[in-house]
Amino acid sequence: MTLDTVTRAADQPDAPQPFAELGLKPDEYEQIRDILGRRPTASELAMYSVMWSEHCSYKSSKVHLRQFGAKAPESEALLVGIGENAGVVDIGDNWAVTFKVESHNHPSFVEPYQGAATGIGGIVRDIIAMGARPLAVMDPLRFGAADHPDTARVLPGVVSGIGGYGNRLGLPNIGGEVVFDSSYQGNPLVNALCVGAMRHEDIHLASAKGVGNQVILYGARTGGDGIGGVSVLASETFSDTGPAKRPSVQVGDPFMEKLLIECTLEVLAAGLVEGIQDLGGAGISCATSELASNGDGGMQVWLDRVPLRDDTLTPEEILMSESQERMCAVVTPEHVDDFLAICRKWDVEATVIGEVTDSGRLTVDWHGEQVVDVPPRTVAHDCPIYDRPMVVPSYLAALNANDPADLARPKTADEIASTLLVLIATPNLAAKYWITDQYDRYVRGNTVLAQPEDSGMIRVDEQSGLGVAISTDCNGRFAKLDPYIGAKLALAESYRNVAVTGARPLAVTNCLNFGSPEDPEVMWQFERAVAGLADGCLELGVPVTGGNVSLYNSTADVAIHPTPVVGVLGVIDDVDRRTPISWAADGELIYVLGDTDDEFGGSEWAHAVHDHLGGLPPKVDLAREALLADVLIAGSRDGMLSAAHDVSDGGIAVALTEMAIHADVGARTWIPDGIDPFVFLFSESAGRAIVVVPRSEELRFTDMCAARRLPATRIGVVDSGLGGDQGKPDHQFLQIDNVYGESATIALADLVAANMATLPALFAD
Amino acid sequence: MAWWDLQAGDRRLRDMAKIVVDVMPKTEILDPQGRAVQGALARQGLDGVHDVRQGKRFEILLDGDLDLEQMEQLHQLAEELLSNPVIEDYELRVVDEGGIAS
Amino acid sequence: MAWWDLQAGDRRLRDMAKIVVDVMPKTEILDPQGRAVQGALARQGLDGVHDVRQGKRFEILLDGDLDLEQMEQLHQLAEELLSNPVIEDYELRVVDEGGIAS
Amino acid sequence: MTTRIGVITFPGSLDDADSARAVTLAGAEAVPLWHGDESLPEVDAIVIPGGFSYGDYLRCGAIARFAPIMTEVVRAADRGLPVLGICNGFQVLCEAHLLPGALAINEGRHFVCRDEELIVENTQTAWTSGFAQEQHIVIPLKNGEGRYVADAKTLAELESQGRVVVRYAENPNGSNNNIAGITNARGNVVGLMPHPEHAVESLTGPSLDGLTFFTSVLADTHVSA
Ligand SMILES: Nc1ncnc2c1ncn2[C@@H]1O[C@H](COP(=O)(O)OP(=O)(O)O)[C@@H](O)[C@H]1O
Ligand SMILES: [Mg+2]
Repeated sequence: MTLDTVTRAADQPDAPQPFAELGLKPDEYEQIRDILGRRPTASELAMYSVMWSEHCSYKSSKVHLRQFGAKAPESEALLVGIGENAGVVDIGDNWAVTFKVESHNHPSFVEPYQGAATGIGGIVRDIIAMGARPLAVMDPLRFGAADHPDTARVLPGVVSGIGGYGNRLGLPNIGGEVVFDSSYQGNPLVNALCVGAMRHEDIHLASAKGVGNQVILYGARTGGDGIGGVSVLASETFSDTGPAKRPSVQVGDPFMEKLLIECTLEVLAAGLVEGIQDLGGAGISCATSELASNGDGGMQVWLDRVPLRDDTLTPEEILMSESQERMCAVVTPEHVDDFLAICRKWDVEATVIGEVTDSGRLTVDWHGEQVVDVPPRTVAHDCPIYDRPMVVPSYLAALNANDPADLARPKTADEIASTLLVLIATPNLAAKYWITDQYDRYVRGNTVLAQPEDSGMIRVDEQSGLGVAISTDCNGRFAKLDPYIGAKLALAESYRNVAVTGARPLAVTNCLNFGSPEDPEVMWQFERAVAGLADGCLELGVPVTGGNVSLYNSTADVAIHPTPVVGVLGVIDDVDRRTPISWAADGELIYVLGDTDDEFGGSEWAHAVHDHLGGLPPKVDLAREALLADVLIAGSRDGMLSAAHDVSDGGIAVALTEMAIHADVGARTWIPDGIDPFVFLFSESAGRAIVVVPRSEELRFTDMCAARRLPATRIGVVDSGLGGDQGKPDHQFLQIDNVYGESATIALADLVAANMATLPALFAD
Repeated sequence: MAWWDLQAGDRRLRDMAKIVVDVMPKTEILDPQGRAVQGALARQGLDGVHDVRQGKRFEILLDGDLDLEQMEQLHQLAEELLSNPVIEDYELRVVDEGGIAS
Repeated sequence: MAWWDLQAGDRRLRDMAKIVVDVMPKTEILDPQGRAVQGALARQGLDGVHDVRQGKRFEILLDGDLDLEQMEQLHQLAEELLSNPVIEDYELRVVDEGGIAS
Repeated sequence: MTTRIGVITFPGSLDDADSARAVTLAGAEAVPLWHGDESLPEVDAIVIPGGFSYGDYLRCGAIARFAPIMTEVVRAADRGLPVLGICNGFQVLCEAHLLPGALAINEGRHFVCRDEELIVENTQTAWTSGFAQEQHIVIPLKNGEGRYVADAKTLAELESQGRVVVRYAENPNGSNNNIAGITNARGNVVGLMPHPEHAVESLTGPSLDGLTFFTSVLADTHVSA
């Protein structure tokens, strides 16, 4: 086959090109011809097609994502904002942290193990590319019905892929989510978060500045796997027979990535790097065009120098390949030798493939012939932007009208007890140890909190104890009922989960998982969710620092629940004062903070007991969330709290049960007068947490709540002596008094058994 | 003692079929395991190692004689369960005896 | 295109040797992977599965023709590096062509 | 003079920084050792940390065993230098034949990370002299190939010579005789699957029990001599 050079493209303007197969629309193809003033070469077409894919260009979401910038709260903490590989926030003492969450949904459905593994690999490289040492990972996951056969295929593969990659990288897994809902049946969501830290002066950006500087590609060789994989795969809907483009899957090499981490940190520390970029979706096309576009604007690349795993690859394939574990650095000529020497030390292959120029063009040669000559901005940043039609979903009115108030509720203490036993064992609320035990949470020795805590917490500075806490949350059912409120509720829950540990929420990342943007109802959901999140962040004063959009999560016209996963990062000046989830000692007092209303729309109770989804989600009051957070943080700082746990799925009953289970100590609790026991125990009103206060601190704490006008209601006392057999774990009880005139008393052992049995029964083989 | 060590005269052996399924990574797919072995072999002084690929080997022992239907079923399971056609190829064969485990 | 796809007449292929090393868990050692596969095969409706063992397969491609010394070296590496004699047995053979990857 | 304890880093080692931290907390000086080194600096003991040396794609420890520095480690161990192999380090020691047996894939096939209760059965080794006989300790376990296997003769020998150093209170992975860690005949080389270096601070570990491994070696005659 003749090489399609720039000259040839000019000479043969009418040669037919397979733009449609590459996912480009006719008008997009015309736009490329307009930009270039001629038809693109095969290589140029390859670059534009991957870079203009939905996954890489955000062409359907950009118009809405601008809200994050437009509504951004003032924040001094934000050192690097949206648009870079990951946002960077100042946490004090000259420390900066960077964190981001990304989706690997489509690849994980095709090949659960490798899809999830390479998802971890990709997000970790984003963090390294900022100049940070990766510190920990998290994995928000969503699957179809727990008992569906395909979930038994996907979940174990995803989990071992995340563990297999993360464990081999030596990054502790400090949290995540596991949610089951049949809306994710054909579209499991595999999101991955990484957090890293660096000194302020070590922050690096993806830009190619300085004419004459060298562009070095280092890491794994480029192969033919995953050509156009992530970008194309994530930019179209799966048909019901399965994904159309099956072979676009890559295999990860976590060992190579571990070497990349150490090697990259060493070249950065040695001051050898001017600009740096990871290779993810769209591979070399993305890295070179973004580096050039962000820098002095010109770059010459000699593509035939790229080390290949398969020497039959064409230039187009090399440009599009999404082979994993590669990075690209811009290095001054005098530093090249030192850079290569450090790579050799780590056994990492490194090759100079290009040079920064002042041509304003990205030019690529293949064995002496020019195959690409484009303005880099047009590839990397100036993609077409769509303001797609939106319409209020036709299902919405009926869904909102289907009020859960009509569902049969438990009416006696016995029924309350059995409802709790059912809820604590549902796949969504059951213990996740079958999953989390497959993840290393200890490595690096700085994990202060991990599962089953509300947030993961990592010590950043071993001397001072400065640390960060992170939580990711989203209730897709709430978002289905009202995407605007649902997004705010996701933010509220994540914010609260950070605050209960004693950390001050500082910044937000997100992963917006939705159906097809070509469906106006989905587009409406998307816009509403973005608006809710942007408004919420403004109200709470926490900026969005970055995120990821995953569209086309629908199978045969069935879209997933809108799932805007929100990650909140908080800072704590001394991790030693973290507030854990489990209470410590007999006699400690149990308080619920916040108000409980009759709110069951989208609740776990309605879902698990009645298979019901309808009505409205709980109200959200972000001023109240901020107040609650202030109290939780002050309580931690002043040593007034021995434990705290946010109240969300399953309500107060489930929160209390989790605290008792993790402490292995029972409690005597009661329903306050004036509220229906069922509502009090199972409603999912937002803005609430349970705190445990040592008796010596009670007055000080309740005074603080009163002064700040935060409702605080005493509802119990930690008591290992119920039933008389003090101290024996197998003789502990959770007792709830004042339940329809009776007491509901459940052996802790029964709750533990119910909570532990579910996941192993479903997935252990 | 394993079944395949049984004397040829053993009754049980007569009614058993042994199937070997080899599953190898597709050539276009990265094979980090093979690469690691290749490096190790070279470091151990083996010259001229051009390529190494590492895959899986399954030895399946079935009761009774194989019929065509079972063979089809086995092929299907080899493709869907033992391998992942997205990244691996398999080869299935019925062997008379042996097997390497001892 | 991988080396094993090359036409029989290809020059490169003529000067290469392909060695297959199969490594299987010793029969007296519990093989949890084989056991899991056995369970899965049975659940998929395969009848009469008597035993399954899962091991590793290495396909090594060496430049040039094999001599005796190299064969000895290969055996030693198979025993010391590719397998662990405490828990595994290996079998090494030189094959003419083929290999299953395509 | 402070005791100097070498901590080896292979490509793919993960808990090397943690082992160094444990050494420091125990009051010794951690000396970084590199897999490619062909000689050992002056050290009083050596820790081979956890991780996935060279990726461990083939079999855990199989490739690390041939690293240049291992020749020196084997020589030093034969001379009586205390050597502790943790997790991947234990696997490397078995592959290098400094300890008998092998570590196979967990019976449950999955990676397992959890706090494990162990019983200390040999307090005569360089690394366990600070424990009481039969002391129950809790330290994290995290591995995918941690099932200790050896033939009947080796097991009998280990048992009769009291060379089982730590045993699981409850077997997590199908290890023969519930073995979590063993020693060589001389008692200077110890390997165990659980991670003492992750139980050295109350903030980050389930207990402080792990620290005793590192303080024990400071009192070892070879080290203090
Ligand atoms: N996929 C996962 N990976 C790691 N940790 C997880 C995962 N799923 C859940 N967890 C952890 O298990 C605990 C319970 O999860 P969950 O009930 O979803 O918490 P919450 O209600 O606070 O959001 C948390 O500590 C969470 O971080
Ligand atoms: Mg929570």
